[in-house]
Amino acid sequence: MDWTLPPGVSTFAADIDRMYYLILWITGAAFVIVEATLVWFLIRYRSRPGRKARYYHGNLRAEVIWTAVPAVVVVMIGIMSGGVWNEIRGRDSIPPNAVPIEVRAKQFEWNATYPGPDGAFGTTDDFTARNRLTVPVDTPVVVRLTSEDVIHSLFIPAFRVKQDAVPGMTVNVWFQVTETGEYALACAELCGNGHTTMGGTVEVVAQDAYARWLEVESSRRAASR
Amino acid sequence: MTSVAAPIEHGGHADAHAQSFVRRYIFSTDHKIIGIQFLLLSLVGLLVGGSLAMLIRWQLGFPTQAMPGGGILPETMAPGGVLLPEFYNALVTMHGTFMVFFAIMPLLVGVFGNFLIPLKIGAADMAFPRLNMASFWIAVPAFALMVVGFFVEGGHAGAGWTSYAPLSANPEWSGVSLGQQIWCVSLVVLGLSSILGATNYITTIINMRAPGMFWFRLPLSIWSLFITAVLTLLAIPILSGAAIMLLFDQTIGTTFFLPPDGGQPLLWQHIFWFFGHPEVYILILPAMGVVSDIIANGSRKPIFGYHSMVYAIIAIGFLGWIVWGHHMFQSGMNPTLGMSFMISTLLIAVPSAIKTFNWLGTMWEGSIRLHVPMLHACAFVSMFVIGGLSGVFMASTTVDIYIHDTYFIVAHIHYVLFGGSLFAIFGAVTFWYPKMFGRMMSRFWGYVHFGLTFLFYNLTFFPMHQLGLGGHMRRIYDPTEYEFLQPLQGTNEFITISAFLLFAVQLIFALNFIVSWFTGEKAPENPWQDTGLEWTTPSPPPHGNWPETPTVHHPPYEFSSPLVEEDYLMQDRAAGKETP
Amino acid sequence: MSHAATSAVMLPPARAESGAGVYNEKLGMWIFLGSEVMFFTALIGSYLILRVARPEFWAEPGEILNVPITAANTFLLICSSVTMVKAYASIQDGDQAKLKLYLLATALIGATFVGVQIYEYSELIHHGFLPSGYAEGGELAERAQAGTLPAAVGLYGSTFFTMTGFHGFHVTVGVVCLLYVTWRAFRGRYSAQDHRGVEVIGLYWHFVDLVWIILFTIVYLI
Amino acid sequence: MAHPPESMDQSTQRKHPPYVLIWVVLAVLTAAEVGVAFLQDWPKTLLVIILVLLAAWKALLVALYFMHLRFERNRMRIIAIAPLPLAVILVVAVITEYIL
Ligand code: HEA
Ligand code: HEA
Ligand code: CUA
Ligand SMILES: [Cu+2]
Repeated sequence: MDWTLPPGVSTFAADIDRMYYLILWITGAAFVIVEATLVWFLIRYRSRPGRKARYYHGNLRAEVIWTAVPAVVVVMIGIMSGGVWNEIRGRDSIPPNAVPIEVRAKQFEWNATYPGPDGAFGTTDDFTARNRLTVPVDTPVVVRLTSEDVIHSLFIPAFRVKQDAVPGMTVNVWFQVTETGEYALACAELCGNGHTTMGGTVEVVAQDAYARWLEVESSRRAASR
Repeated sequence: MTSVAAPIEHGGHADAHAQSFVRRYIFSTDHKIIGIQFLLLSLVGLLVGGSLAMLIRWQLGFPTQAMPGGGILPETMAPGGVLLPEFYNALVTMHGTFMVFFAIMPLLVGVFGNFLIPLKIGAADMAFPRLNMASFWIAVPAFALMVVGFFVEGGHAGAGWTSYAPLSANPEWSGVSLGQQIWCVSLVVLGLSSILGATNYITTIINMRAPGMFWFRLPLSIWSLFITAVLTLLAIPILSGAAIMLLFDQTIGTTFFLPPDGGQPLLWQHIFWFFGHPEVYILILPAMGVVSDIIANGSRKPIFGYHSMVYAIIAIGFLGWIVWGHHMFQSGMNPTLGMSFMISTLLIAVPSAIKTFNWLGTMWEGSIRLHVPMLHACAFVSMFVIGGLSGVFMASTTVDIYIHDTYFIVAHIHYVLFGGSLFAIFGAVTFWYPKMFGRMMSRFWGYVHFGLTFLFYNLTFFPMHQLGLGGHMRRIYDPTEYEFLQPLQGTNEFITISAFLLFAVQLIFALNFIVSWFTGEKAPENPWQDTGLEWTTPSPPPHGNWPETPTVHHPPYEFSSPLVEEDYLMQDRAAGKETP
Repeated sequence: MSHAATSAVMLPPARAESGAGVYNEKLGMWIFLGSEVMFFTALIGSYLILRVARPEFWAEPGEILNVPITAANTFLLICSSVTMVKAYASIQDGDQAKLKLYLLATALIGATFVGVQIYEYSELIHHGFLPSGYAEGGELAERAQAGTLPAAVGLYGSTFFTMTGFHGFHVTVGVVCLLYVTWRAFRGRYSAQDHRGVEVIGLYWHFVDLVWIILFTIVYLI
Repeated sequence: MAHPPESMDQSTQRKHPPYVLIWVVLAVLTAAEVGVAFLQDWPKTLLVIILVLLAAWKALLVALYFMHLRFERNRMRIIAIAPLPLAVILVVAVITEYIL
């Protein structure tokens, strides 16, 4: 297990990771500077017989520098991650053509409701799956997230998606996956004694496979109804 | 000077010498005794919090395995030594609660606020000594109540130290009813104690500074305790209000936070964090203050840029009020609001930078004595920087999407609270121990404790960053439930082992603390050759601190001043001319 | 001991920087009131936020709460503030008799206020208005059925009882402190020169009055 | 009595503010509020604004005269109003959640 972020497979995962590594470099530099100076001073200026400390109260220029530089740096960090934030969570960041899925969290399971082939909710071909999310690849997907009891948090590490599911309100989270496969889904907000068991899987399938899957599933459920 | 002579009157304890043991050591109104009482109480709190952490670590390192000796725990907690999930939640909740409210906060504010403020500003006692006594004796039942909670029907509160509603508001979802109510009541009671204390500190510092102790001659420890007191005064009542509403939701059927009846879960988070973020600065500012004192002393040099240090404290104190939303980036809060909270949060890096670099500037060209307190102070600087810098990651809304509620946050918490606050506390206790008890703590064991703590501390908490990167969620009972976390289990075991060692070496401190009390070498008036007023009176100081109020002629950190031949110039030393 | 004592003479006397310029008890009370402000901020703030978020949980003014009685009660509390300040003025002039009289009056009126509030509560509960909203089968619940009242008033009840309840609690504490001060007044502890106790309890009392002025408007009239 | 000279300045001045007059004003304002609150045909928002203003006026009278802030030094006034901005920050920030 190494010290890097696990591979990300959504369109904005790359942006998030880039922000992370950018901040890692900046703070890493700050860290090295501080620790190195500290250690160096401790050795260089350790008290030795006959040496007296130099008596002065500060140096304005130095202070201005180490106030201004961090100020500029953090504002820069703010602006950059603000850009990515808008792209992910901005008012109209959700692609209009996004495939909708309803996810209702409750202790301790995730219930995903699909509109069925007709793409509309509240019709007879809707169906619900438990702890298993199936989404098409390379297609924007919007999850209408809510909760029936306490606060949960939809966490899909590989997609860099995390959003609390709050009872009494519906939050739209969107993502667009770039690779098919099976990915872990977890609950990231303490929600009771079963919090730790509230996992699931996200299956990412090819677009046509997804369409077929919708057909099959909804008819199968209809039959069983 | 407004009321130099006043306290003798108001306290009504001028004749304390004639008083019984009880009045002098138990229901004492002497700020020094009360400080020591707080010290003992909060060290026990630290011990409790630490022990809970050990149980947490066992479960995370060796999930659902019977804990050696865990059999002594009652069935409701750990049948056959295997911790139950509900007990684990209670452990995490109470670990956070005890460490924040019953260990670090009283250690910094209760202990050093009480002990140092009058001694360092040249006052005979607090402005309201009886109120001071009350604030301690109100804290005790709060502490006791929080402990009792473990043994009540349904177990202790288990919704995290943040007690997010609605989980905390409705027993039917958490299985905990009485425990959560006890959490609320205990914190409200403790809050009263803190508010009384804060009122006392602020009044004292404003009104009772000795002649010549101008605002800009106050030691930075006092400045930070002052700002801390202001934060406490204004933040704690918010928590009390929130806790009361939560209590009512559970007991008398109100619906503040219960969505089915229109309640707003996010309202709890907003109110809690509006208190919560100032709270975390309450937990760091006094640490920064005492560290500044110790670093100046250790470097034998005036603090670098005293004025900007003061302004930085004030800036942090103020900014702390407008950043609370950074705990709620993923909570469904309006994203536009998130943006502004990100900016204000990042700005706090600036005053923090000023402080960090000014500490380094203080050592620059100094003549550094690496005594035990100085070592802890240096550890504070280096570790706080790690914690602070990791804060910058989460301050960035986008990065926070991934690391929110993972062990990256847990690592942050412990780098600022243990690496920061607790190292400062170890340093400060060692530094002022002689003034408190009239004896020195063992230097040798001090070095040993520092070295081992520094080592095992980093081995325990640094790997948590790695867990966080791997997506390891907080507050989960059994990481191995998740396939994608199994590769991380090795790290978890490593952390657990180091944590046990970390706890073990804390016993060195405990023993050093207790044994030195009786057998430590007698302390002179000014063992560290410091410049503060507290070192101009015997160790321990007599009742009333000085025969007559001292007069201040110099700024706080006149080390290596050319005015005198020795390398420190006491604040009240009438050498040469007044230094402005 | 410090060298200052001996050698201070050769220095210009140190300037004393005066503090807030008022005595400790008064400064302390003002500071304490600061925390009280934040406490009521938590309660009143939550009320405002919830009211904006879910207005449908509130009834029109006067439909459930009894405005006339409360208006009278408000007037009572204002009177108590006047008697309080009168007590303060009297002792400033060293008039012990009036001091005692006005202090007693204040405590008395304060107690009456609490009494009236208790009566108000019992009436409301009798009509079926609880912290949780309507009581099942209560008179108000029926009117809600009939559609003349909002379907549910849980948040209304929650915020109303919490805010006014804690105000009432503050008044009660105030009355107790007032009785203590009155007792000391009868023991002749205050004088034109030193009457800190009277002024300090006065500050607290007026603050509680001030909070009620706000509450009366935003809870009963809006 | 170590009673600071500064604080004597208002305790020694014998001329008292017109407390009874203020009392009357407060009573009248309260009556006015109740009256306004039940004006049926006025827009709700207007009523709210008027009522809040009246309440603020009353509160100000109490603070200035009964708590004699009017006669305090600025330092004390600052201490007295310091917490208010924070209160406003909290309420405004959270309310934007719902009106935006
Ligand atoms: C003593 C306590 C303390 C302190 C001082 C801090 C300081 C900071 N904290 Fe932290 N924080 C906590 C205690 C503390 N925190 C706790 C307990 C939690 C978890 C609560 C919970 O959920 O349980 C938390 C959580 C927390 C979160 C929420 C994370 C999440 O839940 O998703 C965030 C997000 O922004 C944050 C940010 C910060 C920042 C930006 C600082 C800043 O103040 C740091 C500033 C310091 C520096 C930046 C370093 C010094 C500066 C330099 C060396 C200059 C160079 C730097 C740059 C150029 C960047 N903290
Ligand atoms: C100051 C605060 C503080 C301190 C010191 C610590 C110390 C430790 N903490 Fe933590 N911790 C928190 C504050 C703190 N913690 C908070 C706020 C949380 C979040 C809670 C939540 O999620 O709700 C948390 C959460 C937390 C978790 C995450 C749990 C989870 O999310 O599931 C873990 C897991 O490993 C952990 C471990 C530890 C360990 C191993 C220590 C070790 O360092 C402990 C070492 C032991 C001691 C420091 C005690 C030594 C005793 C003495 C020195 C006393 C001497 C006595 C006398 C002289 C009489 N802590
Ligand atoms: Cu659901 Cu944690
Ligand atoms: Cu914070």
